[in-house]
Amino acid sequence: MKLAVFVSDYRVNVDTLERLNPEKLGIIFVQNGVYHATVKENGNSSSLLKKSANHYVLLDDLDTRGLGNSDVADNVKLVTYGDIVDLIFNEYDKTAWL
Amino acid sequence: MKLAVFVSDYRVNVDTLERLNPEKLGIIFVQNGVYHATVKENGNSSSLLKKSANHYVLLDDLDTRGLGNSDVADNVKLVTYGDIVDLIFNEYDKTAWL
Amino acid sequence: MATTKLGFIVQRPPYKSENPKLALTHAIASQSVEVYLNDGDIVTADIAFVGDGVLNCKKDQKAMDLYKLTSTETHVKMALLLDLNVLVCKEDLDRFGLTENDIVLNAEEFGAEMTVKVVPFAEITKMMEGVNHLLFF
Amino acid sequence: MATTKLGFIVQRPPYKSENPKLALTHAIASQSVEVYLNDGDIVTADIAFVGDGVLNCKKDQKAMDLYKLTSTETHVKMALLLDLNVLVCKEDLDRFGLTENDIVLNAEEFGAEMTVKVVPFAEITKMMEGVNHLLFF
Amino acid sequence: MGKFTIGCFSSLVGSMSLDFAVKLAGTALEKGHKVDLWVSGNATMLSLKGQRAFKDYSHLEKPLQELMQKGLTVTACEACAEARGYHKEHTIEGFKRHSMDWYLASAFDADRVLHIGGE
Amino acid sequence: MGKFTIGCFSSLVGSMSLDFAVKLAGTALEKGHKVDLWVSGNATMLSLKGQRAFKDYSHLEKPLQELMQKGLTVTACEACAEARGYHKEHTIEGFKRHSMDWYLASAFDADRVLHIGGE
Repeated sequence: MKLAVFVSDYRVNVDTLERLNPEKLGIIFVQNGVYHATVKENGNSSSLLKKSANHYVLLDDLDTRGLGNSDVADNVKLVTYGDIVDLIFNEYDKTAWL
Repeated sequence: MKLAVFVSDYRVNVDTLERLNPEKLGIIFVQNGVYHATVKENGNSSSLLKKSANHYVLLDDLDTRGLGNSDVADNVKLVTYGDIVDLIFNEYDKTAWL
Repeated sequence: MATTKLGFIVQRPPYKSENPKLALTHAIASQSVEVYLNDGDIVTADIAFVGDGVLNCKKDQKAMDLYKLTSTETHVKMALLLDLNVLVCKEDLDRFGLTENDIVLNAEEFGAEMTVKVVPFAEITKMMEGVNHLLFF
Repeated sequence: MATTKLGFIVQRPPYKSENPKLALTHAIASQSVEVYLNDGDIVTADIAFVGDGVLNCKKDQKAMDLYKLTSTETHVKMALLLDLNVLVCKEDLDRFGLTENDIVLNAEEFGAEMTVKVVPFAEITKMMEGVNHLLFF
Repeated sequence: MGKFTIGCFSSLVGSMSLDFAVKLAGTALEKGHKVDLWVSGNATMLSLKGQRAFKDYSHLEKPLQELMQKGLTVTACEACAEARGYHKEHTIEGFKRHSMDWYLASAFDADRVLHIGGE
Repeated sequence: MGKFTIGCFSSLVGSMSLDFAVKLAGTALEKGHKVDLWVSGNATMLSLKGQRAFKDYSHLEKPLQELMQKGLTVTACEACAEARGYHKEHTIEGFKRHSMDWYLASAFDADRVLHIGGE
């Protein structure tokens, strides 16, 4: 399956993502999930960025939190609400909100 | 200070407790915090049980989740709502709910 | 005549949030959905408990006695009574040191024929692959 | 004539929960509490941002533009305007690679004289020891 | 163009999950998709009329009404609402109330489902 | 005997934090303490009258009314309630509504404060 997983929290309290291994995986950072795309703790990027997947981050939710494009890790693509709709319909067939 | 800390979740998403070091510390497991007192993951007890403190667990919240006295780690004292009121008034002077 | 399959994945423990209960009550609603559909069209709901979600299946929950609240144990039994497919992840039970003796396995007292299936995570993956839509709780 | 000191500790990031905002609005309410008290009696509120809570203090939050919602940045500025003591944990800023340039430090545009104090956790511990009651958010 | 069913269960004013759901629904509508929005659990708060629009709190009544005019279908879980004291007479005009099977029926012929649970 | 101020902000029907707060308040009253209960944020839902008592949902109106008769003072944050559409006429009898400074005033002469935030 082609699965788009929404991560909406910084401290993720489920380990589901570690175990999912679909044919195609997209990780979309929204709400406080956007910190995964920007924050380094003690110099280390979020472990979610190391997962083999296409990574996306919602621009509106970055801006809301005072974070800018320059804060975003290289392998994460900035997306709008419109892009998210297109990803859901065109690139993936199922979704998960953790 | 004499601090009673309430832990109400199993996956604690703040690291405050690790840094608190009051003169006297009580850790009171309530709601889903009671899993800290009972559950071993891969054979290991919760790290919160290793913290130097007096540990308590609310009996009602154990029973609600199908957990029994026999599941509770040795260094955790079973308490009732009445005991919690007395702890707050007699043993500690400040409280924290994480 | 079409069938749409839904997969309900419960990842969190009971009571601290309403979600595990809502997963079960919504899955159970698959049994009454026909009122909205054409003849012969159906929706099926499989439920899988994974991660901390397996704690929902613990036996002897006393939520009704102590908080006057239906236990998730009761909701699991209702799901069995209504012939839903209920999967529990074996690796997660093992991780918590829980065995089949510790969890709800059937609802014989209500006359349910279905039983809870303790399965490896690979089986749950297969279910997730096979359904049309996933709902993670 | 008595003073009761309260310590508000914000441990969580903004927006995903209402708590950081409620911490600030409740702390600010210390400035109007006299209406309930005898002459000369006061309540003081110190606010400390620790752990992920320091993310509340990030500058340039666009919550109003994008979601029509007051930003926590604005609430921090209101707290300064009302002369509250606002502490931010230095170790946690360091952990996130944030400097004083990245966070709200003052509310000069509103005429506030108070400024945010970036302090080691030891100072926040001292504040916690010194207050009468703690409120963790 | 397809059919998109969004369910939102997490609600807290302040969690912003409903803000996200409503914005996403609006964007999908603009792109020509049919959108059903189901709110259950604490998210049923969205259906309650007469919420005061303070700038400190998410306030979605107005954008929601605009989206309903553009064709958004939005339905609250009736039992979840009743349990909270949100009765029929308190419901925003045009906001439907049904039992949980409505959500599953909406998913029946949906091309995509996004279920926002969590918390 | 002392004065105990409990604040509860986390509310979700289902989080059971309000169940905890109400049980703790009742127990403290029985032991002869004076108890103030403050609800803010989503916990203001506690103040809304007419919630249907389903067994699937926490339902605290009745135990709360019994505790009020035994002397419990319970107050909701007015702005938090208004923002949610819980107006004065929807409030359980005896349940007070005040601005946030009420909570701080209650803490002023409290011997102990338990602030249930979290989430």
